Amino acid sequence: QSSRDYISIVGSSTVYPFATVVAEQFGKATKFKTPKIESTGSGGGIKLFCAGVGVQHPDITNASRAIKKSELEQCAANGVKEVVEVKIGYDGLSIAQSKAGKGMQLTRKEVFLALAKQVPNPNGTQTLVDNPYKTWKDVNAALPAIKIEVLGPPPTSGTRDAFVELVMDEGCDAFDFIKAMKKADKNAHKAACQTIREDGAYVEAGENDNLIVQKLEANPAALGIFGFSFLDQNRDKVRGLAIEGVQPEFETISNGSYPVSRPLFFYVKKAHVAVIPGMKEYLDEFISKKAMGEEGYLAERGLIPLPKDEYMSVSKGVTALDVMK
Amino acid sequence: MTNPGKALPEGATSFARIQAGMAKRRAAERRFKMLGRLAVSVGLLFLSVLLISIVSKGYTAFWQTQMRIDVVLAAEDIDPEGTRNAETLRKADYSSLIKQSMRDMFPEVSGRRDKFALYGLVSNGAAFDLRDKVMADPSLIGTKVSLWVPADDDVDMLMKGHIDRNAAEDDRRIKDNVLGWINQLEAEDRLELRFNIDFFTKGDSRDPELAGIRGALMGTIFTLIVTLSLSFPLGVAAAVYLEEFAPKNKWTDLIEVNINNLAAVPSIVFGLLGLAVFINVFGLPRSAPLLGGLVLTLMTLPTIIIASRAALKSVPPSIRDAALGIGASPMQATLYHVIPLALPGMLTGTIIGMAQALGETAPLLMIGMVAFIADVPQGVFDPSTALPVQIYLWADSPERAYVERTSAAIMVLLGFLALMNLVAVLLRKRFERRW
Amino acid sequence: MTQTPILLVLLLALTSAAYYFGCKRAFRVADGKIRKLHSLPGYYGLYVALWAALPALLILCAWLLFQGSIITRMVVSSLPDAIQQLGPDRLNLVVNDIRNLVSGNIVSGEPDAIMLAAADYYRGLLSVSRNMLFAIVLVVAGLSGWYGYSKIRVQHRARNGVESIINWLLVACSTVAILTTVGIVLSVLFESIRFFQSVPITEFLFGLEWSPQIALRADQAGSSGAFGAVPLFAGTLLITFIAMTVAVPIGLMSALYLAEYASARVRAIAKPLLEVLAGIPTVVYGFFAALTVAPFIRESGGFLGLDVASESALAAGLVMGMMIIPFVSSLSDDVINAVPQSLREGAYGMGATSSETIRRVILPAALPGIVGAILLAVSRAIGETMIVVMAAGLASNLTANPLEAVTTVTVQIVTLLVGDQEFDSPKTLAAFALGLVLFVVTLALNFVALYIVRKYREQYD
Amino acid sequence: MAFKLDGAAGAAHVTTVGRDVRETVGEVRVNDPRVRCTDVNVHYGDKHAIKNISLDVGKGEVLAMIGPSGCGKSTFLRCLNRMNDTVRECRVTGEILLDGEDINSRHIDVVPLRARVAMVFQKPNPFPKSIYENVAFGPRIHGLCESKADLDVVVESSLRKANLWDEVKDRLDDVGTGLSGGQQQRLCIARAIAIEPEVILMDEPCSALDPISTAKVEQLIEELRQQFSIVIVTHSMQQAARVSQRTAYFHMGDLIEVSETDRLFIKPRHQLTEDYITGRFG
Amino acid sequence: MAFKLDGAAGAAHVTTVGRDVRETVGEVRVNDPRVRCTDVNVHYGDKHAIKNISLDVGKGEVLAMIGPSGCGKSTFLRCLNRMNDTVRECRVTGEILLDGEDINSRHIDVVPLRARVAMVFQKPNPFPKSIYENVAFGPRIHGLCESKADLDVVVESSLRKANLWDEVKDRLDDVGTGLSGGQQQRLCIARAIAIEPEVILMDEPCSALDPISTAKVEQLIEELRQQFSIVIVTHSMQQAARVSQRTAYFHMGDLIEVSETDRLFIKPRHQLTEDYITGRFG
Ligand SMILES: Nc1ncnc2c1ncn2[C@@H]1O[C@H](COP(=O)(O)OP(=O)(O)OP(=O)(O)O)[C@@H](O)[C@H]1O
Ligand SMILES: Nc1ncnc2c1ncn2[C@@H]1O[C@H](COP(=O)(O)OP(=O)(O)OP(=O)(O)O)[C@@H](O)[C@H]1O
Ligand SMILES: [Mg+2]
Ligand SMILES: [Mg+2]
Ligand SMILES: O=P([O-])([O-])[O-]
Repeated sequence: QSSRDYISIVGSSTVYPFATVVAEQFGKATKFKTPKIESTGSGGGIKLFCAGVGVQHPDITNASRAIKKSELEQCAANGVKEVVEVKIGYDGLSIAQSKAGKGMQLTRKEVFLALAKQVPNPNGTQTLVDNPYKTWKDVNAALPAIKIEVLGPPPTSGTRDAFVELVMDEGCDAFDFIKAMKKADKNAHKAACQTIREDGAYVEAGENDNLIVQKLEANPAALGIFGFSFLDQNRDKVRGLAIEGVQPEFETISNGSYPVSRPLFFYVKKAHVAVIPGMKEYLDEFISKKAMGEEGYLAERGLIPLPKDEYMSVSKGVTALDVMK
Repeated sequence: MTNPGKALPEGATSFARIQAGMAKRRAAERRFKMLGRLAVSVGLLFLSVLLISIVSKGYTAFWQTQMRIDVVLAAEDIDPEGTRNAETLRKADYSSLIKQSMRDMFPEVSGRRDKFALYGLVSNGAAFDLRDKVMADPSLIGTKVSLWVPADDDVDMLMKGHIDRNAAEDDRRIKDNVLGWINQLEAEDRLELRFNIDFFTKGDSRDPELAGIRGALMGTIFTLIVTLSLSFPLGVAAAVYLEEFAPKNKWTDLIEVNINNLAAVPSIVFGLLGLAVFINVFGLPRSAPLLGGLVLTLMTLPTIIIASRAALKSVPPSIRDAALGIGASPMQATLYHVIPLALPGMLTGTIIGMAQALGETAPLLMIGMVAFIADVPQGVFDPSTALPVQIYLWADSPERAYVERTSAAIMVLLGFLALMNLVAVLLRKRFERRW
Repeated sequence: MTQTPILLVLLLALTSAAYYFGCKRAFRVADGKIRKLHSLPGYYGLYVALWAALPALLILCAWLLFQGSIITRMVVSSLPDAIQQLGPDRLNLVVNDIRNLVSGNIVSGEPDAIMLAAADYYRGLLSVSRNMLFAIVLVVAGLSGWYGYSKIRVQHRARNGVESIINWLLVACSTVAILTTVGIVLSVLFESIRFFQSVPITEFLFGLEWSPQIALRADQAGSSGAFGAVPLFAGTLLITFIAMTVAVPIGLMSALYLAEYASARVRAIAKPLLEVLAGIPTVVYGFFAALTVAPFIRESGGFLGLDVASESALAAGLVMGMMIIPFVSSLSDDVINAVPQSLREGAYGMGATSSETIRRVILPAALPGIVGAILLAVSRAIGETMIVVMAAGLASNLTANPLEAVTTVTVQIVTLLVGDQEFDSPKTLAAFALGLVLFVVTLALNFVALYIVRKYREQYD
Repeated sequence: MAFKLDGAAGAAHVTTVGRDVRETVGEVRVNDPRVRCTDVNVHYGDKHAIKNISLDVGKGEVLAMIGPSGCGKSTFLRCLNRMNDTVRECRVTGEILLDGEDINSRHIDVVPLRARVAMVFQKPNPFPKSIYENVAFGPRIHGLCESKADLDVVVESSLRKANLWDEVKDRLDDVGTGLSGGQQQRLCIARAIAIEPEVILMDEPCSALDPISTAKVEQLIEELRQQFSIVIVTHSMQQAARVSQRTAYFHMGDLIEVSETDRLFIKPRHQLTEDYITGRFG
Repeated sequence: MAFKLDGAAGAAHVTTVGRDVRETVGEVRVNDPRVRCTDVNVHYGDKHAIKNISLDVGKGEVLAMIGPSGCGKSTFLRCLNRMNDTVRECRVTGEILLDGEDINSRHIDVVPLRARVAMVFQKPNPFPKSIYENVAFGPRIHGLCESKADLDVVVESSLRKANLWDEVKDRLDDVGTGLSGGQQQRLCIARAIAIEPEVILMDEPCSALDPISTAKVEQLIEELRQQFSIVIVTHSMQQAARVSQRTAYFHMGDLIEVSETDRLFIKPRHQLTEDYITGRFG
């Protein structure tokens, strides 16, 4: 092992574009070296992060979901006892379609009906049957008669978890009898709401959102699910679909009226803060107004900033290095 | 010959039969040759389609829109105490100087939002360019300088026609008022497409207009140097041993099967191996080209060994006999006669193996080379990425301007590949002969 | 560390000197009559050179391997007790700080006196160690070189000595493959075992459904999370098959055309060009497959009234086949080119057409090499990821229909490894299990292949 | 001797000029030629290996070619069925007529040509296939046999004619390259005669054969001559005398003399020929 | 004839039993053997190619081996410098002493053995390298020449001895495989004699040579015999008679008879030998 004089960051590919901007800014503006940021995925990042304390282990991990309890326990078992959680903002998930497509308004209930593996029996009885819907029109007569084809993240991805949680769960709770299951049988409820159909209507595309955008362009009938920043960058090619009547826009996501967005985090190994050169300064740069603030450069990159009071508490927590319990 | 046509029906001479069959065989021959030509053409056609699509998407990345701005370097803003101390100069707020100059150019712009958009016309890197300029020549302080700085990537995309000026306002990232400013800048000759030197001299950046390929290229070069200098000798040595010296028994069978099997191991598993063995056991530094080189060596080794063995197999035994028969040791026979004859095949294996190593991302993921690393690595121990990783990361970035840069990076990679192969191809030609 | 190159250069110089003097001495003991010697003088030179270099190199490597930890331990024991109590992890960070100080890097904060003292101590130890290393390595090289030198006699079997060392080096090189295998197995085995503790191995091996949708936990028996690997292997097989139906005919025909028909110029140009196909990053192929080929197939399928998924095994397989063309074409071209001309003449001399000569004489003669090339191509196809992710999707389907989406083992390994789920969930562990099973399966297939090739070869060799 | 010499060609044949080229003496032409070569030149790169040679091969004739090693016998022989096409740097000029048709002309297909004019090479070159397949190769590609039984018959009779049957009949599935040198040579002969060509070119077919096998091959040649023409390169003047009707003597790329075999050995017309056959040469 | 036969071996040598094995008649042993073989057997897989052969090669002697094609001459020859090691399925048993040392013993190093017992193969096999390099290879690896000039001398004299120098002196840089068949054969001879071995094994060295070259090679053999032992396989009984002191007749893997050459051809002791040399065999 040789010495290390730069910050080592691992983790989520979703947070990667934001963390790198901060790192670059930090590297250019200070005397410290630019941190090294690996894109390993949230799970892989946390695994590396939790492997132990010491120079050979990363200082920070990015995550597109909150760290799980079991992971935190694993961390502690490896000696990583003090972890600081930093919530950096929100990532809007947009459902989009090619500009050449017809365009439609969706509700979460409709999305649930279109994509769930099992849906309430269309004849009205309170049973679940295998999803019979072939076209959007089948789901809701007001929607166009195009084949249901949605390109979205695979089950291994956090984007998918977020989508399931924010859209499918909500959508399925629109049915009272399913909602009622929650109390009786939590798992059955979960299975009913969170299982996505596997008959080809939902296409598990890879994690490359650019590819989904381009596939949408080539196939006007299909819908795609991907991060807001890609929608923002490709407005000439794809359009976001309004959900519950709200268009995915910077403002709507940031003020919370657009329903589908998830928080992004990073986690800091407190033991490293004093000894790895530049850690403190990097944290300061990240939580500065200039970066994370409403008009900060992260927002410019498509990160939806935290509401003011949340921002204040995060920034206070980071300055004090409050560890997770 | 008493009964030449014994096997033939009465009256038919064998030549008549041959003649009768000729039309069919000639056709078969023509078909075969056509098929061959077709196969080569299909391969080449496919290659050219790929190349054309890459080049046509990527060539614009070699130019970059620059903007001329006039900045007043007021002493009180930069170095109020007049110490000319480097640290003071470094810490000064250059970006506000640039913002000021933008405001000076468009005094009519008001409102926070609009100002924000206005500042966005120049790249984030401009302030650092300015800083470097001032630090290099402090005498500039107190003057007004006119300098070319990179324009923002959106402006660049607009200038290159990747953003449609005529699209509805909602459909483009550049709004109408900004478009107006850009038009004005153009009219004042303040915008210009210039050769994008930064692309070749800088490391990675999250600002497309500042992003360069140098870091990844150096990383690739270091990695491949390690790979080549290990895998070629190792591969050839293993092949020579197995083919020429090893006793043929269960043990060598096992090695042979093993090697064939390693060729089928998904490349990411080699990454897992690198993580488990080289990092966790041997404590090699993560993200280092040395490590990448080692992992890619293990990955390419089967290719080189298999190709080399095939080449050695095809050297006729009479050559070995000839050498052995006058008292050459097996080692000498192999070294002087067999290896030179097998070298073309070995080089082919190396070319293909290295090409594969050059294009591989997955194993690097596990050993920390799929990363954002802004600094250009200086040696095999520095953290670095590699060209295919850079391509992969850029292809996954939201900013539109990375599309052309991705293709340009691919062009650089292919250029590197061509350069690397040139030597091997020339060598191979030299050693090729029929006997 | 930075002095190591200098030491290596010195050692190289010493080795060259050893070679020189070895040769000279050989001449001398033979009174200038080389033929009196058992081996060529160069072998005596090499013999002495190897004696000079190898022991010294071994010591050098061992030294460099252990120097760091020994010095670190010494420095640590010089630190105040309070710091020593920190426990290994923290200590490691302190040492990092010291090291940063030593190498003049930026450090985390203002260094205190203890740290500065430790850094000085560290620096001192480092230079002592370096000097000792220099001395020891050079002395050992000198001594052992002298030993080799002193052994030179007229009848000394220097060639045999050198050759047996080389032979052992070659053996060592070929065991790298075995070590790699061991390493791979070890690096996936433990996680695989953990996986099989939560998912029964039989379900994994024979399950017909792969759907890692919901993390599998004890309290979730009824969920649809399924870890049956059969569809993945079927998908791998399907895509590999499609790729090979593209790559083998095109590659082999190209090789035959280039080796037997094409003019030297065409061959000199076309062969390296085809080889470029192997070097294009797979992301490029992925984009090409997903955005050009797949829509094309879907549209032409729709035209024919076929129901084509927008992500199809066919698209991925076709493009993958293109990518591995050079594996078949270039390697086969080399072995075909090496078939002795007299065999061609034998066939031509009886009125065989070129194609008959190729098919009936050259192909069988070159078969072992060609089979090797094809096996290599198959292997590459099995291991390829990016194209499948981008063009064939990730949905597992147990189907033989190339127009449907399938997924492969390697794709699942990659997506499971880089995904978002917690790292001890069966989802992540499944990646390791998949790796292990794939490894075992291909190993078995390779044994079969070896057996078949052997059997087939016996007719010809 | 059964065939007549062409009157006109009875005298020395004057080759078209070329300072370093020697004129051929003797009967270059025959009355009823199967093969007629005129002014054939062969170059290997710079090396002028065959210089302006004109020569006929009669129907039903065995023509022997003798001459010191390296004089161009094999090269000339290989011109007759265009085997030199396969040597990259080899260039052949001049006219070679087979039954009146120029075999060097563009529209000639070498495949039936080589089936009619088959060749046994100087170095035995069996295919790395089974003995059976070696012999069956020709009949197979030319479609000479309808059935496996036919093929078996052809293979057996060819091997018998080449005097190899007894030695290999129990091991027809062994590879041809595992045979002894002489066995390989006989295998190559069997392979060539299996396609029943009209002209057979034999480049030292008996060099690796013991006297008995040699006698068998010579007997075979005698039999084949009834129907076909044979050109044989040999280093054994006895053999030339035994099997051939005419003999051609080559010397450093020149055709020095062509005569009826008896006459050439008894009363050579050219000094060089005489030197060679009396062993005074070199 | 200059050397004496070993008295004890004057009678028929009784080979160790083996029902299908024939006993050898004649002088198997000589007084002062360079090579002494006892009960040598060779198997190619199942095929028993050499059956219990005992035979001496005397110092300064030329031993000719004759016999029908495929009888095992080459195989036996290859035993003498362990070339059969390179054939995978080949198994050699029995004792072969070179100057009293068993060459099949474990601790023998085959490399110097083969430098002492060099071989010229039946099929010419020049390296695909330049003619010069072909000849220079042996002297190079055995360190026979101190300088390039020495090497040039050795190459030239070897090529001269093989009667090839005049033909190739201007093209020493051309590849050896581009030579004519006979030239290749002479090149291989030159390559072997360039290392000045003690025993030379020649497998039909003159099969592709014209009479003049043949005479030269025979003359070379006569010269070499002064210092070395030579074992030559030939199909030409005349040649055997011309060059050899003793002749061994092989038949289907058996050594039938070994006698002084003159005696063997004039008064063969074994019926099979007589049949063969009178051409009545087969
Ligand atoms: N590599 C081999 N594998 C199997 N059988 C072989 C092999 N080499 C030779 N034989 C067989 O062994 C016997 C003896 O072969 P050998 O080459 O010694 O004959 P030979 O006396 O040299 O004949 P020739 O005069 O034709 O060269 C032959 O029947 C031959 O077919
Ligand atoms: N492929 C070649 N490239 C260059 N020169 C060649 C080639 N083949 C033959 N030669 C040369 O052409 C001349 C004639 O060769 P050819 O093979 O015709 O001789 P030959 O009469 O058959 O001799 P031999 O009796 O030795 O077989 C020789 O000098 C030879 O070196
Ligand atoms: Mg010849
Ligand atoms: Mg033989
Ligand atoms: O890389 P992710 O964990 O954000 O999907």
